[in-house]
Amino acid sequence: MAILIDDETRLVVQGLTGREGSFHGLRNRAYGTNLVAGVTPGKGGTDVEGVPIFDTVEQAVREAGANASMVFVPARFAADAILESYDARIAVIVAITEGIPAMDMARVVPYVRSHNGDAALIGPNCPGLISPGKANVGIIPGEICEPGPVGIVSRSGTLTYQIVHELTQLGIGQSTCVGIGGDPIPGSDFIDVLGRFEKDPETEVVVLVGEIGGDAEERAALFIQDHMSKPVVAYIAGLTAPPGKRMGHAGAIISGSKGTGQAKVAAFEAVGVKVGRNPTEVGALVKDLRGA
Amino acid sequence: MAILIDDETRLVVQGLTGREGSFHGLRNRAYGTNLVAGVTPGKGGTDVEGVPIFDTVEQAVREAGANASMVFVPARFAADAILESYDARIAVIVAITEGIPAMDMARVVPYVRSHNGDAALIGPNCPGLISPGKANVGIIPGEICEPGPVGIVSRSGTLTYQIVHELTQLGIGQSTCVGIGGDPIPGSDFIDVLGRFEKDPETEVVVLVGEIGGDAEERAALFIQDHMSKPVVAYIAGLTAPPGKRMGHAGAIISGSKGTGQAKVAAFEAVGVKVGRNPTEVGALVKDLRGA
Amino acid sequence: MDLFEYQGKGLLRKFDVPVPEGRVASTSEEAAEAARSLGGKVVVKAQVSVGGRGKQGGVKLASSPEEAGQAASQILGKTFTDQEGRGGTVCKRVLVERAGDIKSEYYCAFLLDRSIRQFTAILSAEGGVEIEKVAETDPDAIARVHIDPLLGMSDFHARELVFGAGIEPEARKGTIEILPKLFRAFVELDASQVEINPLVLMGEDRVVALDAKVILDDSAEYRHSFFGELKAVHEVPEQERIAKEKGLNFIKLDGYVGIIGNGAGLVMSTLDVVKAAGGEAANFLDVGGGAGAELLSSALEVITSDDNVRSVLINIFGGITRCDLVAEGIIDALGRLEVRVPIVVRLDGTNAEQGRKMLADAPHPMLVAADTMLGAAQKAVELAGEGS
Amino acid sequence: MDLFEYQGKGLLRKFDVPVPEGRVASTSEEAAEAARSLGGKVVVKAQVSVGGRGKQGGVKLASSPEEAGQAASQILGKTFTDQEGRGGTVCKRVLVERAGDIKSEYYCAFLLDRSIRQFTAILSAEGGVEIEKVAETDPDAIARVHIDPLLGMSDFHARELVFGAGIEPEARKGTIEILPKLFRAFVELDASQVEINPLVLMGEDRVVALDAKVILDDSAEYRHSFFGELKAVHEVPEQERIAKEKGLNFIKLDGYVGIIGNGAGLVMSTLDVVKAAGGEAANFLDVGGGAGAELLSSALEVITSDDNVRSVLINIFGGITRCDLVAEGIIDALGRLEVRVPIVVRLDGTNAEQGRKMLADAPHPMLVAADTMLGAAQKAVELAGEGS
Repeated sequence: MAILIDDETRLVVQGLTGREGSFHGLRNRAYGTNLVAGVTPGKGGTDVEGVPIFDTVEQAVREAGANASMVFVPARFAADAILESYDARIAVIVAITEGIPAMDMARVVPYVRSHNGDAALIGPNCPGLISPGKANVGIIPGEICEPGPVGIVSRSGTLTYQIVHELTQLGIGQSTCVGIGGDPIPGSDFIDVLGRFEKDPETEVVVLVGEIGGDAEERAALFIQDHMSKPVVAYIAGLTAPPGKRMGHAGAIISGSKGTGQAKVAAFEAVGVKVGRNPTEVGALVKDLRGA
Repeated sequence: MAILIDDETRLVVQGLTGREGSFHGLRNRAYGTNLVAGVTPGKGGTDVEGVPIFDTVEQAVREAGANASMVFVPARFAADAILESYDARIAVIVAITEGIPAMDMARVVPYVRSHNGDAALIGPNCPGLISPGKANVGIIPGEICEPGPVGIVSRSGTLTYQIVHELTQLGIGQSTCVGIGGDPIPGSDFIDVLGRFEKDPETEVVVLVGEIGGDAEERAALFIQDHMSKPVVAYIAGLTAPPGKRMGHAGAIISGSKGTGQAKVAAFEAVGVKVGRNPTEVGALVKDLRGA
Repeated sequence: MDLFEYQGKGLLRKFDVPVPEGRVASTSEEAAEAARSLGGKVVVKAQVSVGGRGKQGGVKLASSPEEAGQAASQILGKTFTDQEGRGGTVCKRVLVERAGDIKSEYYCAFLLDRSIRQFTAILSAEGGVEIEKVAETDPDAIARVHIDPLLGMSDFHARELVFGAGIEPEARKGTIEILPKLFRAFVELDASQVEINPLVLMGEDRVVALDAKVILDDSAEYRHSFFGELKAVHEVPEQERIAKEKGLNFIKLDGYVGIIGNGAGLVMSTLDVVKAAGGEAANFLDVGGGAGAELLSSALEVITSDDNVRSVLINIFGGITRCDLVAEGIIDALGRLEVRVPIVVRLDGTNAEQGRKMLADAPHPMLVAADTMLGAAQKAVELAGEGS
Repeated sequence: MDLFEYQGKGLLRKFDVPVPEGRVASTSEEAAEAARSLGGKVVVKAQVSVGGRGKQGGVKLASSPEEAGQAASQILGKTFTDQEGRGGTVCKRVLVERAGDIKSEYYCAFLLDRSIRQFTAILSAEGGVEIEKVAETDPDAIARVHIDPLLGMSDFHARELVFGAGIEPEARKGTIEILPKLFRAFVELDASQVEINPLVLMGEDRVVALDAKVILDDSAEYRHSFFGELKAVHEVPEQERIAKEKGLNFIKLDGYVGIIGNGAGLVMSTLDVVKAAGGEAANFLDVGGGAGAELLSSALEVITSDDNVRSVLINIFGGITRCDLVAEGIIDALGRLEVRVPIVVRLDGTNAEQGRKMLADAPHPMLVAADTMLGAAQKAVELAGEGS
């Protein structure tokens, strides 16, 4: 097992005929993901290296049995693309696109979440997710992962790779690595993914990679206290960032008294979650837990 | 027990300072309903015959412990009033107001239904509901009712009184009579109320009073087949109405091949629900069931 | 309110929906003048709110102003019936529109789907015919999408419709553009239906609403200043108009037992009971909730003014409505009108005893009391000289 | 993008939000002229995007055009710092507004609450001061409501705010009217914040936005034609501007270890690791995802142009970004720039081996390879002449 994506995943890529979409879609297929369809309105009936293209996601679901989608369309079309997948009853929607206006996501995310408990939206502005050895949906480099017992959930991209790398170097594999993205309103937050890891028999330890800004980490700490039996190791990037400076992600802004790295570390430590001071120490903490 | 309203009901009337609101609100109080508050913006701090008036429903909930509301404000303010009650976490919202634009209710009803399974909206354009001997919220004349084992759910007002009257004449009382109203998009439909009657230990038989137009009765028939163990007696008004003629309610229009009275009667009979040919026969059918 | 084609198109134009250029005319001279100013070939179309006008000669092509005038004179004043051949409405206006080269006809509609509490949009690659027929003969040509009122129409809805219905490639862009405009019109006009049949593909890949059937929600009148103006040109039968002015919900039927009741459901039930007793109702008349003496008196006036009426049945179950006021209204009407048909009265509910006593105390040769709804129906049918 | 007060007010005016009449001036002559055309008493306000300008002498009352000119000359060119006394922004413009009789000051804000995925509206009966202070001293004066983005603002939200905050009776109507306008502006402008502090009650029960702090969502630039114009007057430090033009996400900091990385999270983590190793970062520079050789070369150019930089740490974990292209960019930069500080490079991920080999094959005295992120940080700090 794994969470969200696995051998049963049948992927449709929205924007497969685009440069980025075809590059990453085919890369995911090369990894072993079952890429069953692409969607580009008006290009239905064509194919991209053997992958059939449909005009709508609904057709891709009906005719190719797609059950997961990856959104790789430009920001101005991305909210619509997410809604299209949702409306077509896609179970896992992974939106890689960055730069979607917050007002769009302020409507899309609550809508997707409130109407159908089964659909999971990952992202937008995220690297996607990988269940090593089973399926890769997004841009996380598959080579650095190994199958194993550690679930990873992270707000950032390359920092996740760094942490996966640390674990793999120590011979510790991953069940699923989920990049939830750095947008103000992510489709799934730490809590959603932690809840799935808790239920996944293959996941034994969870690594949570947070950042300064917002209060997603603080809420995750409370969730861990109340609902998680599995050990969690956390890492927070930006502990030394000066307050008020924007650090790339919209999510990485210090807002008021909450949201500082120190407050997040304290919140985790208060509920017994070990916090690594750097990516290497995160690996070491996981190793300790596995050894214990 | 009863459904939706009973001795525990603490009613706030939105529009209690108005002519209609005060007349019916105080009449409900006279019946025995626990009327705890009224709401009229800007009149907070005053009272109507001892009932305190608040500026907002939120205050009425916080300060007077209201848990049910009756909306008696003019149509143009009614959608907002319903949302206000919903936002203030009122559990049962009874909207008597008629003439609310369908576009308003097209947004309000799905919103209220999708976000919080606990809140029930009855109406709009309905006579309200009564749990005889316990509470009366709306305009159903309490004098014609008696406490007893029959639940009634109806799309129309005075026709309901007629049927209650037939039952009471036969010495058969009612657990709760619910007028769901005749609007195109009612807050609660037959199915919602049937489900509550099925769970209510005090209700032994249910009478469903439908009308031509729409397919609410057909859907109710399927629900009865799948989910009801208690006997249901139905009545459909408008069997002889010429097709295409509007009969007062927006709901009472024959639309296409569905919605005819005959189709509705057939749908009920197909699932073993007895259908009375007139209100008097409905009483007789209920009596037979009680005798058996 | 069902709008005339030209009214619907006028509103749609405000939402940038492409419609043919056209003018309304109420005389053949005006029609000829309209054709002259438009230039070239025109279509002259009867403005009536019943379907199937084409089959009844209500749509004519004209290649000159003279022909347009002739066409208009044939259409104006003509009586049109509904698709089942019932009713009859006299055409008072024609719409003269520039005729264009039509490459394909589609069908499109937006409406509220009560069952699922969502809007439904329908697009069919076959238009110009009844959608029900297409549903039977070529269901694959019809695409439906549900639109959540909270979210509104998104671009993908339009794409699903266009690709789902199999609209030709050259019409895709135009159709994908027109659909959100129609949706916005549907919502912002407080319409209960916007139906375009046909939606057509014309030259240069233009997609145009060639007809428009727009129904507005009367409840929303208060927030649209244009309602009153549109309403002014709609004519209703004299008796219904008077009834409406008095606040009565009245519909004329073909029988002879006049019916007065309070509440639409109860009145419908009363009609059924009269029919079961072997009678035929002359009308549907709902005095609504909380009717007073004056309204009852007016109701009786409206009903008894109909020569077909041979008896009247007043069936009141008092709730907000007080039976004493009902009795007062009846007594008033009997006093001021020359009533020549028997009036059977059944009162129950709020203040019923008082009302019954008032009627007993004011005997009138035409007034007949009844104890029950069934009994009252039976008596009314009998007194009309019929019955089982 | 944080708008200047006058820009925010200009946008709010389009949504019928009442704001005082005023003009922008960039010289004391223009300010005097503005005061003359407005007539009477005016307020001259520094247009800077930092808070607390009042305490720094950035807001002055003037009763004549001459006084307004004098006030402007004192404000224009002055440097303002943020509320913690950091940073420094030179005032280039003043807003000259007609002064009015203020009866009460309130506070109002609309923003996006990430935790609950809803909008939050805040209204406080105490304005003109920092809302955080009011929250401490008089929390009952603050009312909050959550607004579901799917449903939007309804009238009851405005009433709950006004009655909840205890706004005076004479200001209720005006406040209930202004709130939905502010909400509509917030949504339709794609703002991430609309803050009015103070919202004021003036004569004739008028409620007016006396100040406006509007922050727009840069991601929505494509759908608003006014973005570009507003942006044009915003100045960013030279180095940041150049970096931004090249597509780099760059922020200047106070230390001496230059940092280049791919991905904001990894760069923040690199800053932390450098700090832990005893160093101070000179900047934050994220080349983003999929950076090619040219971008890396530009990044090195930006960093090494800073005289404070004593060593550079390049920390790349390749994903979409290919380490061979990163190496190519580094080699290019070393060839065309006169690099005088050591550059520590750590490459991992996509094509890392190839990249490392390329660097090994193109030795440069300033180029230092590192195997791990921690090791690289340590080395960069050491080479800067510091370290633990």
